Amino acid sequence: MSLRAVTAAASAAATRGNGDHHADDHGGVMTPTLYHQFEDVEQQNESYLVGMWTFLVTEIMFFGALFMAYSIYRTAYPATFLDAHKFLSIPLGTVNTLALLTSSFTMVMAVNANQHKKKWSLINWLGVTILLSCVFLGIKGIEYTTKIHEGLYPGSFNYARANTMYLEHHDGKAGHEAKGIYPYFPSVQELATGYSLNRITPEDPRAVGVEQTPAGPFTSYQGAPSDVEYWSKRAQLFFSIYFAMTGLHAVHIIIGILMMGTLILLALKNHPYITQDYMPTEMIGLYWHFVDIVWIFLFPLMYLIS
Amino acid sequence: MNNTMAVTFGTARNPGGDGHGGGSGHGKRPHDGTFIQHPTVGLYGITYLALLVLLGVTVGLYYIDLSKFVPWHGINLLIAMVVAVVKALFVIRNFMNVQGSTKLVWLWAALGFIWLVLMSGMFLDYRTRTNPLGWQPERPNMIQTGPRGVEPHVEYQPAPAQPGSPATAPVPPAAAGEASPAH
Amino acid sequence: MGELPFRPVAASSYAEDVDRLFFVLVALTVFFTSAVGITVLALAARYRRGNKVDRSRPSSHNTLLELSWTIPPIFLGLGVFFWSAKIYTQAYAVPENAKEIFVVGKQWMWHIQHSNGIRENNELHIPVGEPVKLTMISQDVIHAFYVPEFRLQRQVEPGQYSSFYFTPTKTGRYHLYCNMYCGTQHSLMGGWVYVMSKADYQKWAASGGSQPVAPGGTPSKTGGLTLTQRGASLYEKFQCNSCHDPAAVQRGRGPSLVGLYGKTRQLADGRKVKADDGYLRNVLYYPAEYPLAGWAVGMPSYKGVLTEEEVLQINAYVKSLKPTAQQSGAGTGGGATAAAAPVPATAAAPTGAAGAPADTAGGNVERNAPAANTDNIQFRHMYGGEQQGQ
Amino acid sequence: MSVSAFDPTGEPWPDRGGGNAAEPVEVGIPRVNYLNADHTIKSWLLTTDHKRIGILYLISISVMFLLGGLSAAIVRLQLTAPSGLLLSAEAYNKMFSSHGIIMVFLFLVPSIPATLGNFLLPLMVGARDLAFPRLNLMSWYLFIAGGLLTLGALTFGGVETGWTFYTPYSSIYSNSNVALAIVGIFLAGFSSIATAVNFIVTIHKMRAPGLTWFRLPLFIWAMYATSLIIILGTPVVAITLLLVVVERVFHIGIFSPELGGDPVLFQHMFWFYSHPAVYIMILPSMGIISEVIAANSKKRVFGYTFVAFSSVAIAVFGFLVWGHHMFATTQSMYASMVFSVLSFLVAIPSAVKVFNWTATVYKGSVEFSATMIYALGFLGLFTIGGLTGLYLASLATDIHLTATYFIVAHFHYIMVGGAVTGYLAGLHFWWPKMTGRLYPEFWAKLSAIILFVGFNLTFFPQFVAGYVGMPRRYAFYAPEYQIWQVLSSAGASVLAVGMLIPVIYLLWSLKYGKIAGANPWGAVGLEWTTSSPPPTTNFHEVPVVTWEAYEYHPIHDDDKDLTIPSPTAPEVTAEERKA
Repeated sequence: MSLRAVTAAASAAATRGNGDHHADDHGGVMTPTLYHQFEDVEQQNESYLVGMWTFLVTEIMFFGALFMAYSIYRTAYPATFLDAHKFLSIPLGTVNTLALLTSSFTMVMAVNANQHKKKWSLINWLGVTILLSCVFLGIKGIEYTTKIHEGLYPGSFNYARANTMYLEHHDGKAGHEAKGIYPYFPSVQELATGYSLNRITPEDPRAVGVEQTPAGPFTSYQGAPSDVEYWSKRAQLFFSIYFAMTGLHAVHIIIGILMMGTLILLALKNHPYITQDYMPTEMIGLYWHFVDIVWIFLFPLMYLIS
Repeated sequence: MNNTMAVTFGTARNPGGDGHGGGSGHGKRPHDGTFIQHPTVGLYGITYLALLVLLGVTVGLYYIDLSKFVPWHGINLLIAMVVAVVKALFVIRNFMNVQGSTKLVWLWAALGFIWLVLMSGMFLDYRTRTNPLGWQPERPNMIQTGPRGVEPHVEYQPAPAQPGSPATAPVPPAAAGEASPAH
Repeated sequence: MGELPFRPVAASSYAEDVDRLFFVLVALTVFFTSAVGITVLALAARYRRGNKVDRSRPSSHNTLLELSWTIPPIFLGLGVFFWSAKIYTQAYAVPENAKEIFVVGKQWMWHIQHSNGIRENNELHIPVGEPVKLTMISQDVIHAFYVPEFRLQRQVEPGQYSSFYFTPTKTGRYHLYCNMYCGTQHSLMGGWVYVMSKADYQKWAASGGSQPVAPGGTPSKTGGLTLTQRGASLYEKFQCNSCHDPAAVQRGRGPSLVGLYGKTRQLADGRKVKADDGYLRNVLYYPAEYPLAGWAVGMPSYKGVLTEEEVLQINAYVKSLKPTAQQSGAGTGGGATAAAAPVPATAAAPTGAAGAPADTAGGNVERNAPAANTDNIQFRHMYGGEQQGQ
Repeated sequence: MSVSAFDPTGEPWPDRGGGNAAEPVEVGIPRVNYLNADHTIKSWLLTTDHKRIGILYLISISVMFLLGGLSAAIVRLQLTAPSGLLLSAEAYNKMFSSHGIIMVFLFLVPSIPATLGNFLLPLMVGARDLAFPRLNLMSWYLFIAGGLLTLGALTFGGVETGWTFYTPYSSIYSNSNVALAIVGIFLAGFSSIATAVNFIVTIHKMRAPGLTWFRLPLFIWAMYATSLIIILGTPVVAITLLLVVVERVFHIGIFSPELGGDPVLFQHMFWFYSHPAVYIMILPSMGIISEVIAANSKKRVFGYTFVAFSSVAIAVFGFLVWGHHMFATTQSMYASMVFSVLSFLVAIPSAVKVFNWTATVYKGSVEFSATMIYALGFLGLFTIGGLTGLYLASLATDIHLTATYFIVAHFHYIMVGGAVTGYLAGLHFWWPKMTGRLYPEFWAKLSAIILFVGFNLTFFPQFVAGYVGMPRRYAFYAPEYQIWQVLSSAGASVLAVGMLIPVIYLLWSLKYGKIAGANPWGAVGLEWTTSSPPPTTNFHEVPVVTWEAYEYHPIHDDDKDLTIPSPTAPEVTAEERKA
C-alpha cells in the first residue's frame, strides 16, 4: 500500500470523523470506570501503562532470545546466511515493512481519535490498521507458499531442487539480479494442479548430481551431491530461524488483529471502554508498536544480508 | 533519610508513589484528569515520514557495498543496525509516547534492551572458543562480502563468483561439472 | 597431601592441587558456618526474652560494620578465584609429547582408539607418568568423560571435539563414568581406566592389549594396524590421491596435504584457520565451509560416508605426511602448485604412531561391546569388584 | 503470647504492635471476612480477591509438593541398593525427572510469590487488592492448565530428560512426551509472568499514603526483586523450551548439531533463566526470614538499606553468572574464567544478608518461637548451601564436582534448606493472619527441629558421595557409594516425618486452633493492623503510614554518633568481624 493511498484513507477517515454528529462526540469529560482497588483514575491509568510496559519487557526478552540465536549462528556461518537469504524477496519484504510502519501510524491516529472521542474516525483508523496488517499477513503467506513450492520448508529441504526451480524462473540468474518477476508466484491453476510440485521432483536428474546442478544461489558450492545436501543442511539453520522468528511475529500480528477487531466492536456498541475511556486503545496501540519494532529489526537481519 | 527518599520515590502525601512523586510527565490535561500528555498529530506525521525515509535508507544500503569505502566488512550490518535502532527509537518515543510519560516508563522501555546486552555475553564464549562453531577466533571479520573463489591465474575452470561481486556470469552446467573432481 | 578420611585416590597431577583447594574451601566453610551459627545462637540466648540484660540504645544501622563484613569477603573470593583459575589452566596446557588417544562416545558405551591401533570399549589402558591427551567426540547426544580419581571431567559433544588432558601419577584401576545424563542406560555407560606401570603397559601393548594386566580387567584385542596405516588404507580406498597426490596437485586438482597438520591456512573468505584435528574433521565432513583461498571447493562431503573413528584414522595419516626439507611449507597458504610425494603409508607408520611401542602387533578383531540391553553383564563389568589404588 | 508479655527489663520500648498502639486490636474472628464472605464453589473459582487466589495457589502447590515428594521417596528407595531396589533404569530416569520437573517448575518457582506473596503483598502495601485482579485469577488458571499438562505427560508415558531438557537428547532422542511437558511448563511460566507484572505494578503504584520505598517491609523488596527476575528471565526459557518442542514436532532444528547448530547454545539460553530462577526461589524466603527474625526479636532489621539493596543486587548480578553451569562443556576457558569471578562476586550480597540477620538479634528480645527456630535453621542451612556454592563457582573444583552428588546436595541445601524452610517459616508466621487461628506451638517447634535434623541427615552424606565421585542421575552405582546413599535415604524418612507433622496440625488448627486475634506476634507492619482473617477489602479505611519499617523501638543510627557505642557492643562487633 503506497503512501498516497494511506493519506487518502486518512483524509477520508477524517472527513467522516468530523461528519458524524454522535451523541458522545466533541470532547466532553471522560469518566472511565474506576475499579475498586484504585484511588483515582490517574493512578489507574498509570498502573495500566506500567503494567503494559512491564509486559512489553517480557516480550522483548521473548524475541530477544531468538535474535541472540540468530546473531550467534550468523557470525558462525556468514556464507550460509549470505546464500540462503537470496531465497527471500526484498521487494515483498520492503512492502511488508512499509505496511507495518504505516499501520503503526494509523494506530496512533486511532488512539488520538479515541482521546478526542471521535468515534467514527477511531473506527476508520482501526479499520485501516487491520487492513494493513492483513496485507502483511497475505504477503507473508505468499512468501511461505513460495518457500514451500521451492521445497524450502523445514524438515524436507531439497536445495538441488530449489536451485533448479529457481533458475527456471529467473532465466539462469541467481539471486536478486535475476530478471523477471521474483519471487515465483504460482498462479491459481498452477496451485490447483500442483504445477511446480510435479514439475521437478527430487528424483529429477536435474535436481541431483554434480554435472547437472546448474549455477543457482549456491553457485560457489559446486560439488558432489552430498555437498549440495550439506548446504541444504546448513541453510536449514537459516530457514529454521527464519520460520521461527517470522512465525512467532505473525502470531503476534494475528493476536493484534483480533484485539483491534474487538475494539471496533466495542466502539460500534458505544461501550464505555471506548466512549468513556481511551486506555484500552492505548494499550493495544503500545502492543502494536512493539510488534512493529520487532519487524523493524527482523527486516534488515533476514532480508538484507550483504 | 526519608526526606531524600521522598524526593526520589514519592512522598507521604501521594498514594500512587512514583507516578505522583516527581509529578513528572503530567502535561496539559485538555478535558479532565485522565489525560497523559500525547504529542500532536503533526508530530505523528513527521515521525511517519522520517520512518519512511529511514526505510529507504535501509533498503538502499543493501545495494551499496560500503566495505569498498570502509576497510571493515561489517560496516553494512553496523549501519543497518544503527538505522534500525533509530527507527525503533522514533516509534518508542513518539508513537508509544514515552516522552509524555513518567520516568518509570522510560526505565521500563529501556530495561529489556539493556538485558539483551547482558544476554549477548554469550559471545564471550563463542568468540573465544578453541574449537569454535564454524569460524576460528582469529578470523578478521564476521560479515562476508565480495567474491569468494579463486584468483584468475589458476588455470582450471574457476568456480563462479558470488552474486553481488562485480563480475557475475552464470556458469554453464558443463563447466560447473568440470570444476569438481569425479568421485 | 596426606590421606584423609573419605578422600578418594588422587591419581593425577591435577588431583593433588584440586584436593588442596578443596580442603581449604572446606576449612572456610566450617569457619564461616560456625562463626555465623555460634554468633547468632549466642546472641539469641543472651538476649532471649525475659533475660535481664542491657538493651539500651539498640542500634539498627552501622555503615562501618557493614563495610567491614562486605569488603573482606570480596578479596577472599578473588583470592580463591585466582588460585582456582591457576589450577584450572593446567587442564588446558597440553604438552607436546602428550600421548594422544581418541574417544568416541555413543549411547551407551565409550569407544577408545590408541594411536598404535589398539581399540577398546569401556576400558582405557595407559602407562603411569606419561601425559595423556584424549580427543573426544560424541556420535549422538552429549556425554561427559569423568574419572573421579583424576578429579577431571569434560563433556563429549556431538559435532565438535573436546579434549581431556591429564598425567596419571598412581597405578591402579579407576572408575570411568559418563557424567552427563544421556538416556536410559546412562548409569551403565562406563567402565575402567587402568593406569599401569611402564613395563606392564609395554607388555600389554606388545600383546595387542590381549594380556590381562589388572584383576578383573578383561583382555582387549588389537586392530593390528596402527591408526596411520588404517588412515592410509582409507586414503587409498576413497581415492583421496586423485586430488591430493603430488601428480594431481601438479595438475591443480587439489592442495597438497604434506606438512599440512598444524599449519595455518588462508581461506577464501578471509579466515585464517589452524589445521588441527577439528579442522581436518570439518573439511572431511563439510568441505564447503572451508573454501581454501585459490581453490574451488571441489571436494565432496564425507559426512555419512566416514564414521567418526575413520575420520580420526585419516587425520592420523594426514598428520604423518611430513615434508622433507626442500618441501617445507608446501600445501599451506593459498594455492599450492608444487607438492611432494606423501610418505607412503607403510613407511609412515613409525612416524605416525607417536612413539608408541607396539606398531607390529598381531590380531585383527575389535573386542565386542557388551550388548546395551544386557544390563547385568555391563553392570558387573562396570561395578563388579572393589576399586583399588595404591 | 501477646505484646504485653514484653521484656520488663532494659529500656521500656513503646508498644508499636499494629503500628499504632492507640487503636485497640480487635480479638476474635471478625464476623465477616474474606473466607466466609461467600461460600459457593463458584465464588472461589471466579474470585478476584488476591487472598482467595493465594489460598487456591496454596492448595494447588501443596498437591504438587506432595507429588514431587512421592517421586523423591521412590528415588531414595531405589538408591538404597547399588543395583537398584525396585525400578528399571528407564523407570528410575522417569522418576527423578518428574521429581525435578514438578519440584522446580510447579512448586518452587510459584511457591512463595504465588501463595504468601499473593496474600500479603496488597496487605503489606496497604492496598485493597493487586493492580490487576482478573489477571491474577487468569494466572492461577494458567498454572492449573500447565500443571495438568505436565503432570499428564509425566504420568502417562513419562518424561526422561531430567528437568534440564538438554538437547539433543530432549529434541531428537528421548520420547515425545517431553513436548507435552514443555508446553505445560510454558503455560506455568506465563502464569508466573502474570503474577510478576501484577506485583511490580502494585508495588510501584498502589502503596498506601506515607509508605515510601524505604518504609516497605523487606518481604516486599524481595518480592520486587523476584518479580524483576521473572519478568526478565522467564520469557527466555519459555522460548528456549518452545524451540525444543518446535524441533521435535516441525523439525525446525535450531540446536541440532546435524544442521550445524550448537547444543551448548541451548545450555546458554537455558541457564540464562535457570540460574536466576534459583534466586526466584530463594529471594522470597530471604524476605520472609527478615520479617520473622525482626518480629521474633522485637528489633528493627539491622542494616535495612543494605538488606533491601542486596535483594536487588542479587536479582541483577544473578543474570551475569549463568556460564558457571557449563565449565565442563566446550565453553571457552576465558568465558569460564569471567563467569567464575562473577559468580564469586554474586555470593557477596547473600553473605551481607546473613550477617545482617545475625546482627539483628543483638540487643533484641528474642522469643524462641517455632518461626524463630525455622529462621535459625534457615540461617545455618543457607550458609552451608551458599558456601558450598563457592566450590562450584571455582573452576578447578567444579571440573571435579559438577554433575556429581555434590551438586545435588548443594542444590537441595539452597532449595529445601533455604527456600522450603523459609516457606514453612512464612506459612507459620502468617497462618494466623490467613486463617484467624493459631497452630499448636509445641508441635510446630517439634516439626521444625525434626526437619532440621532430617534434612542434614538426608543431604550431608550426598556432599561426601559427590566428592568421592558418584555421578548424579545414576539408577545403578558402584558399591563403595552405598553407605552414603543408605544414610541419605534414612535421613529422607526423617525428613518426610518432619514434613507430614505440619500438614496434620495445620489442618487441625483450622477448626480447633486458638483464636489468633489481629496481631498475635505483636509484630509491626500493615498486615497486622487489620483483623485476621482480613475483610475482603483488606482495610476498613485506607491506612496512612507514619512510622518506619520494623519500628519496634526508637530507631537508633550508629552513623550519627559512632563515639558512644553501648557497653556490650565492642566484643560482639569483633565477633562479627571474624565472620
